[in-house]
This record gives sequence, structure tokens and C-alpha cells, in this order.
Amino acid sequence: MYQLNKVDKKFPGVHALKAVDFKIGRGEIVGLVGENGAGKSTLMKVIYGAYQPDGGTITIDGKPVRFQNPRQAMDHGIGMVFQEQSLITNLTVMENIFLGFEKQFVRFGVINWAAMAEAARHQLRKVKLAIDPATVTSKLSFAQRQLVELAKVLTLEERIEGDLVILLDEPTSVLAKEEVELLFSLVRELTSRASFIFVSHRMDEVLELSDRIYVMKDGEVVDVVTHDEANIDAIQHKMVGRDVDKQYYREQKQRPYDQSRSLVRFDRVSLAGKYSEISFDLHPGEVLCLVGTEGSGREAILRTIFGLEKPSTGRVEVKGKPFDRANAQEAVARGVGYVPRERKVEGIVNGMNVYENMTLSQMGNYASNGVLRIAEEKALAEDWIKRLSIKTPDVYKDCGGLSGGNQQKVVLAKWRSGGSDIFLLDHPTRGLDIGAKEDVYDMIREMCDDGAGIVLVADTLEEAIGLSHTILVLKDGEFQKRFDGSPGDKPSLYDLVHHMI
Amino acid sequence: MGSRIRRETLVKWAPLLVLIVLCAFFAAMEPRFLSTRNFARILIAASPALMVAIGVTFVIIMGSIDLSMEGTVSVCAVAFAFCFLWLGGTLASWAWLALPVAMLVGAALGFINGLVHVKLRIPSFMASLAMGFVGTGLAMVMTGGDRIRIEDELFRSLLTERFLGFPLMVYVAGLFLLVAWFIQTRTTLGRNFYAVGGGEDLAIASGLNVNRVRVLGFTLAGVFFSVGALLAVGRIGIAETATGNNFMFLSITAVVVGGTALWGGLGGVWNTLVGVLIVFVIGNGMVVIGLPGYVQDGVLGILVILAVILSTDRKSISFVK
Amino acid sequence: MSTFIKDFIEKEKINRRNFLFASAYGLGGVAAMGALGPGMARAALTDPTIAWSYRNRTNPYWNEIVSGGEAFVQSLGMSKDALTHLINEGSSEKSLADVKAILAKTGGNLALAIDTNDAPNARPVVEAVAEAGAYVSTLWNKTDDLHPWDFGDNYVSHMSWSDEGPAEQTARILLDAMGGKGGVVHLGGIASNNPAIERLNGLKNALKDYPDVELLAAEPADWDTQKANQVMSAFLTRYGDEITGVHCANDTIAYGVLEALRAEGIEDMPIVSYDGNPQAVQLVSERKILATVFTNPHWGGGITAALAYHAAIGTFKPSEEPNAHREFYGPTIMVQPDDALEFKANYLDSVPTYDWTDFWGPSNGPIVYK
Amino acid sequence: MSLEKLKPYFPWITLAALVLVVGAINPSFLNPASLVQLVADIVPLFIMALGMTFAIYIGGIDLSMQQVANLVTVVATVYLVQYGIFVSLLCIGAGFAIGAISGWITTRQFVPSFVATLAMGFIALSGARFLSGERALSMNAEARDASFGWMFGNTAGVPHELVIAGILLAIAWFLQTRTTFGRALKAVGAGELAAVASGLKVDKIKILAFALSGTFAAIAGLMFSVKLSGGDANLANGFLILAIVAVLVGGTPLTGGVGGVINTLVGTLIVVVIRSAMVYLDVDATMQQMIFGVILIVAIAMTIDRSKMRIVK
Repeated sequence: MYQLNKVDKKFPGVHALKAVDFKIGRGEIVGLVGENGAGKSTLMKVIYGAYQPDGGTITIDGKPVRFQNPRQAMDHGIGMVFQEQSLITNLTVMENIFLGFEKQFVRFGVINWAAMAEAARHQLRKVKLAIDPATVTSKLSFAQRQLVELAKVLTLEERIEGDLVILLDEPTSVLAKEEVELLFSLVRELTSRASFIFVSHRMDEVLELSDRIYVMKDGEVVDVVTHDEANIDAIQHKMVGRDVDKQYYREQKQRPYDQSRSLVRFDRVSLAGKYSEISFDLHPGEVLCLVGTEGSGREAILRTIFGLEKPSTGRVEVKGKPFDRANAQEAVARGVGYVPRERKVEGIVNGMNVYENMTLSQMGNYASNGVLRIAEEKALAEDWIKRLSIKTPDVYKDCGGLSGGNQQKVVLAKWRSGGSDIFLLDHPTRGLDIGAKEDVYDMIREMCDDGAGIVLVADTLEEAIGLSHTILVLKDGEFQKRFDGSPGDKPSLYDLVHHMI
Repeated sequence: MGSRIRRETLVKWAPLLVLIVLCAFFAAMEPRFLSTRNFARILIAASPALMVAIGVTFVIIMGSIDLSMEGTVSVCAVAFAFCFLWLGGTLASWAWLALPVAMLVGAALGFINGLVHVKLRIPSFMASLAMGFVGTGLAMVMTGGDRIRIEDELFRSLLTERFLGFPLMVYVAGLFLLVAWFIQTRTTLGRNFYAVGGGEDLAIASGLNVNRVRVLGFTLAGVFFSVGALLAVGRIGIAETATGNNFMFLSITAVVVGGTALWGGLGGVWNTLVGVLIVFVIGNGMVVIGLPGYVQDGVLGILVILAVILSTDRKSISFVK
Repeated sequence: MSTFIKDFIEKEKINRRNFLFASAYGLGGVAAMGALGPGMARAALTDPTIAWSYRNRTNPYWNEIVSGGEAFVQSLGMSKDALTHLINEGSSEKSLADVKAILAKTGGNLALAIDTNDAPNARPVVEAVAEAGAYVSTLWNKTDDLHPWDFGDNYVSHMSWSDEGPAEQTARILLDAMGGKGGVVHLGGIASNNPAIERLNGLKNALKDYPDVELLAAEPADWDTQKANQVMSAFLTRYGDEITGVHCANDTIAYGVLEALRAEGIEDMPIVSYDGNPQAVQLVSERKILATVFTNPHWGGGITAALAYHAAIGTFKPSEEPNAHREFYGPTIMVQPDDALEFKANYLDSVPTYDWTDFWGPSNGPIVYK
Repeated sequence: MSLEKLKPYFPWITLAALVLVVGAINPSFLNPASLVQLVADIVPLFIMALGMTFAIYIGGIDLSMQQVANLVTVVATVYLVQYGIFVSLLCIGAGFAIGAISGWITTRQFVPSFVATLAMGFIALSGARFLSGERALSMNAEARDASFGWMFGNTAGVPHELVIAGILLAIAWFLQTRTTFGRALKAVGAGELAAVASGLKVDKIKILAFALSGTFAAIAGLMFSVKLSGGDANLANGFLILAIVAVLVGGTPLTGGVGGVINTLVGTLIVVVIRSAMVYLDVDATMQQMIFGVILIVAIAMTIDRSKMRIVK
């Protein structure tokens, strides 16, 4: 029904899409996978009208169409659920759902709120969300917002004749496992009304949900596989053009840690409303993984170690003594490095170049009496660019212009070069392609070998299991269970999930 | 959760509380403060500023800022005066047409302001600041520096005719306040201001024509500036280049004091009403209780800071610039 | 009361006579210089640019000043566009920068009339002009330690007005109208401006003779109509019926006061003001204002430019003039209801044609420092 | 050279174009001596714009600068005889303190700098009016010449004001580009959250930035006061808007983290050239403000680098 024929898109210096053929049938769920830079996002933008192709044609039911903007694509039944939360948080749910399409409720210039609320309730029923449409969006949970987004796209159903194509861009990235299941069952149900294009970095989810999977590499579709014949290894091979090592998580490099010393000690620590009575020790060379759903207290623990939150009771020791005044400066001075989930907002400074970002947390080491030794900074940056093979033309490149993986490497280089030996990694591989992920895993092992302790909040459970020496399972801020993760003796997915929910 | 909701409620009503506390304080210091006649005086002084502040409120809700009000008010006042006198000089003649003409002039200036901002992609702070220069300059060119008196008794009845102790201009301002409230809550445009202020790129992704909303926002602000200009002329009976003086900092201070966030998406016209009243009650109260002139600026500064601190939800924002 | 005006016109007539002498002297001066050759004439300029630097165009007072400057330029047979305007918008910094710019542009071939916006700004302006060899006459603002005779010929003259006396006279008119009892409020100019201080002092001096009148309050209204309107409103709240008279530092303030009273339905409050703007004179004739003081800004604006110009072209040599001709007070005329219409007809409706070489005729004696 | 590469030089190109246009119409504008004089005269404005750069560079604004300068003119005039040259310390201390308080109110009390600094300005104005006794004061000429005579005059044809401006510019430039403080400013302006997460003392840096803008305002006020040999509560009026305009035209946008003190130098020069061009080109007095506004729009449209701005607000 919806079809792309030999679609081409070029940007200055980049051939982003090379004669891509793509089609999706009525009620079908099509997966789209590929490494970062493979052309997935360009393809999606062409589909929902943000980009116009340079060559090739787009047809719907055989009729050629051309979209100048997303609005026109919507008018043809193509909607997009964005990766980043795309709801405007200061508006009510119903306003978000009908944003840009309020006209239907307007009589003589006046909005009929009752009518809009009724229509919104109708949409929310489609996604099985029982909330008051007049609720302000900021009061909703992330999962609820994701569903509202879906409901918003589903308004297309009423608005246009014909079939719907809905793009789901990384819809699960902020969802916990059970919420993902909920979303998937919903999507399957909705195939009676719409087709879906599903884009995700989580290969297992793509495999689980999709009827067919398009594999992209270097702007081309390199393979199309059906649900039944799909195989993770084969797809990953196609994506990266090489075998993905069985030892993806570098388990062979996992060494026992030094039990004699403690880097971070939590002794019955509580933070009101976030977590309670948490105790653990982080040792040199250890990867300690906090596992739990969104809101289980994982992030709050990281933020406590970094001095951004002050615990209400209990004792936190970093390198043997508690903070005098809990703040980030003191944590950094004690050798704590924080790799935040919001890489572009908290990790790097968009607008500063590579060396400026690398020394940001440790300017004191590159300054005499407050005067910077810029030559040394550059030397440091060049050194780490080589060591981590960061892809950047030079040290003067604005970090905002680097790819996600390279940005993450800059963040890690910042802390490692500054001599940090306690790392707080919050979703360190989020949004990275496989190659970049593997680089991060390598780095984690290296850091352990150097005697650093790592507290990890992983992107997936597999990652958590694969990487960690120790796993703490949390639920609603309460400690549930501790697992030991020595190589060959790792807990199973089921073990963890059992305690999480 | 309970404490959070209570704090939210407190923060939401803080500006009004500040206003009440201020009134109570001034009344305690000087009982005559608390009289209908004095409130009428405060409202007369506040009415033009309220109109200007409401205009800029819409722009601030969008996350932009409009600093062109001084120029726009002057041009509208002068254009109104010329047109009014030319058409007969009394509302009983065709000269009433000068009222819509002035509003059209305001709309046109706001429209140009919006176009400069959106089409030339100049941040609104700079675009509107420069447009303010243009406006003041234009008023100067139009008048050559002269003042134009509007003596028409019918027009001046805005000030001289009273109903329930308040002059007509207060009711006119109240009417336009309701119009603004209506626009804010019941029209697509009003809601779209909040959408743009809440997340511009998200609004674009939802298919909203953000540039159009922006230009319309500045145009609407221009219309309210012109209403402010009309009331200012009604109050003094003089239209001149200086009619717009002092409105810029005054109106933006009032908007912020009322609890509308400068980063957009929050607040509204009722907040602005409270903010304008706070500023004018302070101004009136300080003279009424007889503070020396040189202290008044400083006290105003301190009270403004306090009012903003009280009406800010510190927990919900990570930083402020 | 029209004696004020009669006196003034009388004075003018006498001055006309003086003017004949003056112009004869002027012509003689030019001729003499011609005879003395270029060596002497170098001190003078030929065909200098004539400029007026002032605060803004939104105040009728400055418009009158400028109209005088233009009238003077026209009297030289040039179009009125020949007068260069420098507007400082209330910024001393811009005032000085503009002067420097025009000095550079003209290479010092300049006759400048200026109000420097703020008293401290006068010294750097005068110094810059003197250094460039141009000629300047100042109006209103200068510090007391700055004198034209310290700069040879280049700082030609300074004219100001002693407002204390006239303000005291208007105050007496006001206090008499109040029946010598009750309460009076004063709305002043920008507090640090000299005229604002003097005008308030005038009121205070008069009050000494009226023990039954209380000065309820004095607040600055910054020469601004809207601000005056607000301050008067607040006064009405604070003092209510206690206020039986209003003393305004200038006409623009009085307009705001009148409107504040009008909003309250008060029509018969005795008010006096200052400056003698046309609108105010009209209001005086309608007895809405009891008195205002006309300072003849048209003449002031013209003569200040004329002094600078004629000194520049060598019509007279400032350093040979007595100090009384280099620092002097401008004329003041009291305008009251009975003579307001007559005054208006003579001075405002048809602006008298002044003789711009009668430099000191209508002036009001040398400036006295306290 | 591509357009991309030229972008950082747009302010310079705009300046050069303006100078050439004015010079072509009225060649006397290009007289070197008068150009030097022209530049020397705007030094107080430039110093104020330099200070404003710090506030805008971190994404804020400082509207108190004009009133700080007003206060300083009064302080300098009143206490000159008593303290001699050390009155400068008093002035600078006052500017620093007022700026720091503004910064504290902004960062710790979450009052937007637009309002916080405006209100602090009112407080400074009150102080100036009180201290001056609501009069225009003039400096004791001997004390002025003894303590601050060195500020003005020429050495080898170079006005001393220019030397002072040059030194301050060098200090500001050094602070911005070569010190940890300057780097931290950039980080705060471009990505405040990342700066927090890197362990920078963000609040302290912001407060210092406002304190610096206050300090520069005080220096500007002091110079202006000495130049005019007096002080009153309105003396520095007219500086504020021009200083903001100078910073913005130079290409330091209000979003922060971009631009810097060199941009401000260019911006100030552009503003001054536009302003004096009005005099040189005999622009009708009533038209000047309107034309200034229009040229400003054109200048800003040409100078700002939009590539760093994701959204234009």
C-alpha cells in the first residue's frame, strides 16, 4: 500500500539514501534496524515528510505522492511517534492530542472544550489509558506520555480516509519491561486499523514485534527478513558487516575485583520519596549494576553518590569518609565521574570543542593560578582521541557536531583522563550503535582493570547481566535481591525480572 | 504528595497573596489608602500599563519577548490623535473611526515586528528593541516633537465619567482584560501560544505553523499596546512621542511579578493583572504613606525581588538566567 | 498686572536702540578686521556650521528653543535646515559624543549652542570646543566653577535663568489665592536639576510669609506629565481635602496635575506653574492655572546661537566684553489670567521678530553665585 | 573561502562596510585624528559593554549597570577629596558588591536576571539619589587632577582613555579565553546542566560573572565621572540600552556561550559609527532615531551567527 521506489537523498558530502526500496502493507508491522548513520532517521524523515527525496518516487496505493512538510504527510495518513518525548508538558493531554488540529472544535473562533475532551477520551480509549484529558501532561508518567503520543497519532484515523502508517521511533527507550509489553500488545491490536514502522536499537524487541524487518547499512537496504526467519546474529552481521562476537559483553575480560577495599559504601541510606534502607559496597575493579524499573530508585542512588541529592538518613562514604557538603564539586574532587543519561544536555557542552569538553571537570590540572595551559589540553585531547579512536577531524570540532558514540567517548575520556576511579554510568550505551556499544564495553573492562569501581544503570537487562560483577535488584526504592555475576555463573533474565516486578 | 500539592497551590496564589499583604500593609500605615477613591486612582494609573502588559504577556508565554512597546504606544497615540482631529475631533462624528485606526496601526507595527523576528531570524529581544527605536522615531517624525491635545469631552469621559466610583476607562480596561482572557483560554491562537512556549520544536513536529503563531502573537501584542495608548491618551488628554515612555521595564516587571515565567509556557493574563496591580499599589502606597522620594526606587526594587521570589516554584526549575 | 508685559516691551524698545549701536559696532568690527589683514582675522571663522544641541523633541520647551535657533539662521538669509540639530535624548554621553563628532566633521568651523543635559557635562564640552578652535554658547546647565572668561574667546557665553525669584512670585499668587491658609503640595522636576531646586526654593521662600499655609509634600515628577499625574493622584489619597493649592515646577507637570484633579471632579484648585508654554498660557487665560512664568525660550534659543555665531565670525570679541555679557540671566515674564490673552497675541500667536544682534537687550543681569 | 568560514567575521565586515560607506559620502570622516578621537570618546560606553558581555555570555543580562555607574559617579565625586585615588577602590567595590548581589538573587533565588538586575538598579539609584542629596555635584578640580589626571591626555598621540580601554579589553579577553574562569563561563552559557554534571561551581561562577559586570560598570562610571568632573544620579543615563545593543550587534547573542569580548569591541565600534554617521551625513534630527532602529535591524541581521541557534526566540 505505502511504497518507496528507488528513493535517493543526498546531503553535502553524504549520500544518505541510495535507491532505497521500501514497502509496507495494510496492518503490517515493519521493523527498521541499522547502526547509527546507516540512514534510518533519514529514511523516516522522508517517510513522514520532513525531507523531500532527491530521486525516486513515493506511492500510496499506486498513486504517486509528494510531501512538502509533515503536515501534508499527516493528511495522507502518515503519523510519527517521536523518540524524544514530543508532548508539550505545560499543555493538557487533550490539547496535546489535537495540537495543530483544533479547528474541528472551534465554532465562531471559540474552542468547545467539552467537545475536545470527549474526542480526546475517545482517542485515549484506543490506547486503553483512563486519564482525565484535562490533566496537565507534566503530571503523567513517561509510559503514560508514550501512550498519549500514540493516541495523538491515532487521531489520524478519524481525520483521513484510507489507511494509516504510524512510525514508532525508539518508543521503548524510556519504558520499563512491563510497559513495553503493554505497548506491544496494544500495537498488535491496533494493526486492525494501522500499519506500523518500528525503529529500535533493541534487537530483541524488533524481532519480537515485527512481521518483516528492513536492515539498513550505509544508506542502503541490505536485507529484508520475515519474522519467522529472523535471527539476531544474522541481522547484526548484516548491520555491521561482521560477526557480532559471542562475547559481546566482553565476559572473557571480566576479572575478579579487589574485595579488600571499598570505594563507595552505602549504609542503610534513604532518600525520602526515592529509595530507602539501601546498603552496598563498591570495590575497585567491580561493576555494580542497579537493576529495576523506571522510578525504582536507580538514578536517585547515582545522584546521591555524585552529591546532587542529600540522603535523609543513613551514611554514605566515598573513599572512606562522608561528604562534608554534598555537592558535585566535592564528588568530583573525590574522583567520582558521572556519565549521565541525557548525554547532549548533561554529558557534553554543545558549543564547546573536544579539548574544552575533556578538561571541563579537571581544569585545575591544566591551569596555573587559574591560567589555562591550552597546549597541554590539546595534547591530552589528541592522546585520548587516539586511544579511544574518537572520530573527529581535530580537537577544535564542536562536540555538539559529533555522533552519539563519539560524544560518549569524549565524556568517558573526560573522567578517565581526570583520574576518576568511581564511575557512575547511567545508560551509557543508550542510542549508540553496536560498534560504539562494543567500544564502551571495552572501556568498562579497561577501567576495571585499572582499578576503578563502576556503578551502572544499564540500557537492557542483557547488558546488565553481561557486564556486571554484582547486580542489585530494586523495586519501588526497596532493595530486593543481590546477584553475583561472575563469568559463567550469571543470573538469567528471568531471575532478575522475577524480582523487579 | 500532599505537601507538594500544597506548595504548588501556594506558589500559584503567591502573587495574589503578595498583593493582599501589600494592601494590608499600606492600609495599616495610612487608612486612607483603603478607599474606593484611592483604588480608583490606582486603577486609572494602572489601566494603560495593564493593556501593554497583557500584550507582552502573550509574547512572553511564547517564550519570546517584546521590547517595542514604548515605540508602538507612542505611534498609536499620535496616529489616533491626528486621525481623530482630522475626522472631526469628537466621538460624536466620524472621528470615532480613529479608534479602530489606532488599533490597526498597532496591529501593523506588531506584525512588522513579528516579521522582522521570524523572517530575518533575529531573536525577538533584539528585533523588538530595534523596532522600538523605529517606533519612537516614527512618532517623532509624525509630530515633529509637538504634543497633540484631545479635548473632546466625549472621549475624555473615559476619565471624567464614573460608574460605581470608577471612571469608564477602568471598565474599558476590564473589558479588554476579559477579551484577553477569552483569547487565552478559548481560542486556538491563545492555546497555541502555550504550545510554542512549552516546546517550540515539539509544536513544529505536531504540524503547528509556529512562525504564523509567532507573527500573530506579536500582532496581537501590538493591538493591546494600541489599546494601552488609547487609554493613556484618554487619561492625560495629550498624545505625544513621550506617551510610550517608561512602559517597557514597567510592563515586563509587572508580568514577571505576576508569576508569568520569562522562559515561556506558564502564566497568563490574570497573573499579569495581579502583577500590574502589585507594581502600582507599591507606587501609590509609597507616596501615600509618605516615603521620601529617593527611597522609593530602592523599596520598589526590593519588593519586586521579594514578590518574584515568593511566586517562584524553586523545586520545578533547575536554573534561571 | 500687565505691567510685566509693558515693562518687557519697553525694555525691548530701548534694546532696539542699543541694537543699532551694536550692529554698527559689529560692522565696524568686521571692517576693522578686514583692514588688519588675515593675520588678525584668523581668530574668526568664515561661514561656520551653526548647531544646536539639546535634550529632545518631545518637550514643547525645547521645540521653542529650536524654533528660535531656526529663526536666527533664517535671519542670516539661510534656510532653516541650515541649523544642525544634535539631540542627546537625555544622555550626557551622547551629548558629548555628538559634539566631538561635529567638531571633527567641521574641523572646528563651528558655532555651537548647547544645553549639555547635565551640569558636569558642560566642562568637557567646552574644553573640546575650545581645543578645536570653535565657538560655544551654553544654556541652562553648567557647573559653578566653569566660566566663559577662562577660555578666551571660544566659550562665548552662558545664559541661565534665576528661577527662585519668579517661582516665589508665582507661589505668592498661589498662596494669596488660597486665602493665606490651607495646605500646598509641590511637584518638582528631576530632583538634581538646578531649575527644579530653585523653583522649590522659591516656594519655600514665599511660605515664610504665610505661616498658616503648610507645605504638605514635595515630590519630584521628573518634568513628566504621566508621572505628575500619578504623584498627584497619590497626594489626593494621602491628603485629600487638606490640599488647597498646587505648586508645579513646570507646565508639563501642571497638565498631569490638572488631569488628576479632573478625574476627581475637582475643577477649582489653585495651581501655578512655570515655562509659559502656549497650552499653559491658554489654560491661564481660562483661569485653570493662575500663573506661569514665560522664559522666552524662542529668544533664548535664538540668541544663544547668535552669540556663538557672531563671536565665531568676529562680529564681536567675547574676551573684550564684560563678564556681565558672558554670564547672564534670561528674561522672565509673569503670565496671569488678566494679561494672558494679550501676552499670547504678542508672543505666541505671532512670534515677534527679534533682532538677533541685540545680544544682551532682554537679558536679566549677570549671574550671581551663592 | 566559504560563507560558513566567513561567518565569524561578519561583524568585522559590517563594521568595515559602514566605515567605508560613511567615508565615501563624507571623506572627512576618515581623518585618522578624528577617528582616534571618536574611538577615545566612547571608552566609558565600551567598558560598560565589556561588562555587559560577561552577563550576556552566561545567558543572562545586567540591567543594573547604568544605575551602578550613576551611583559610582556620585560616590566618586563625594569621596574624592577624602580618599583621593583610593576612592576608585570604593567605587569598584560597590560595583562588585551590587553585581554579586544581583548574581546571588538570580542564581540562588531563581529570579530571572532581567528582573533581578533591574530591581538592583533601582536600589542603586536610590543610593545615588540619597548620597547626592538630589543635586548635581562637581568634583574638586585639584583633587581630580591629582588623583585621576592620568586618565586623560595623550602620550605620543595616543589618548590615555584608549590605553585604559585596551588594558581592560586585554584583561577581559585573557579572562575569557585563557583562564579556567572564562572556560567555565563558556560552559555555563552553552550548557549549564553539563557544567553542573562536570562538577563546576556553577552558582559561584554565575555570581562572579554578574559581579564582574558590576565592576566594569563601576569603572565606566568612574571614568565618566572624572571625565565630566562631577556626578549625579542621572549622569550615566543613556548608557544601558547602547551597551546592550553594542554587545548584541557584535554577535554575542542572548542565548549565551557564543561571542565574547572581541565581538563587543566590534559591536561598540559599529554602534558608534552608526551614531556619528548621523552627524556626518546630516541626517535630519527627527529622523535619527528611526533610522538608527532600521540600521540596527540590518546590522543585527548581518552580524548574528544563526548556526548556533537551534530555535530563534
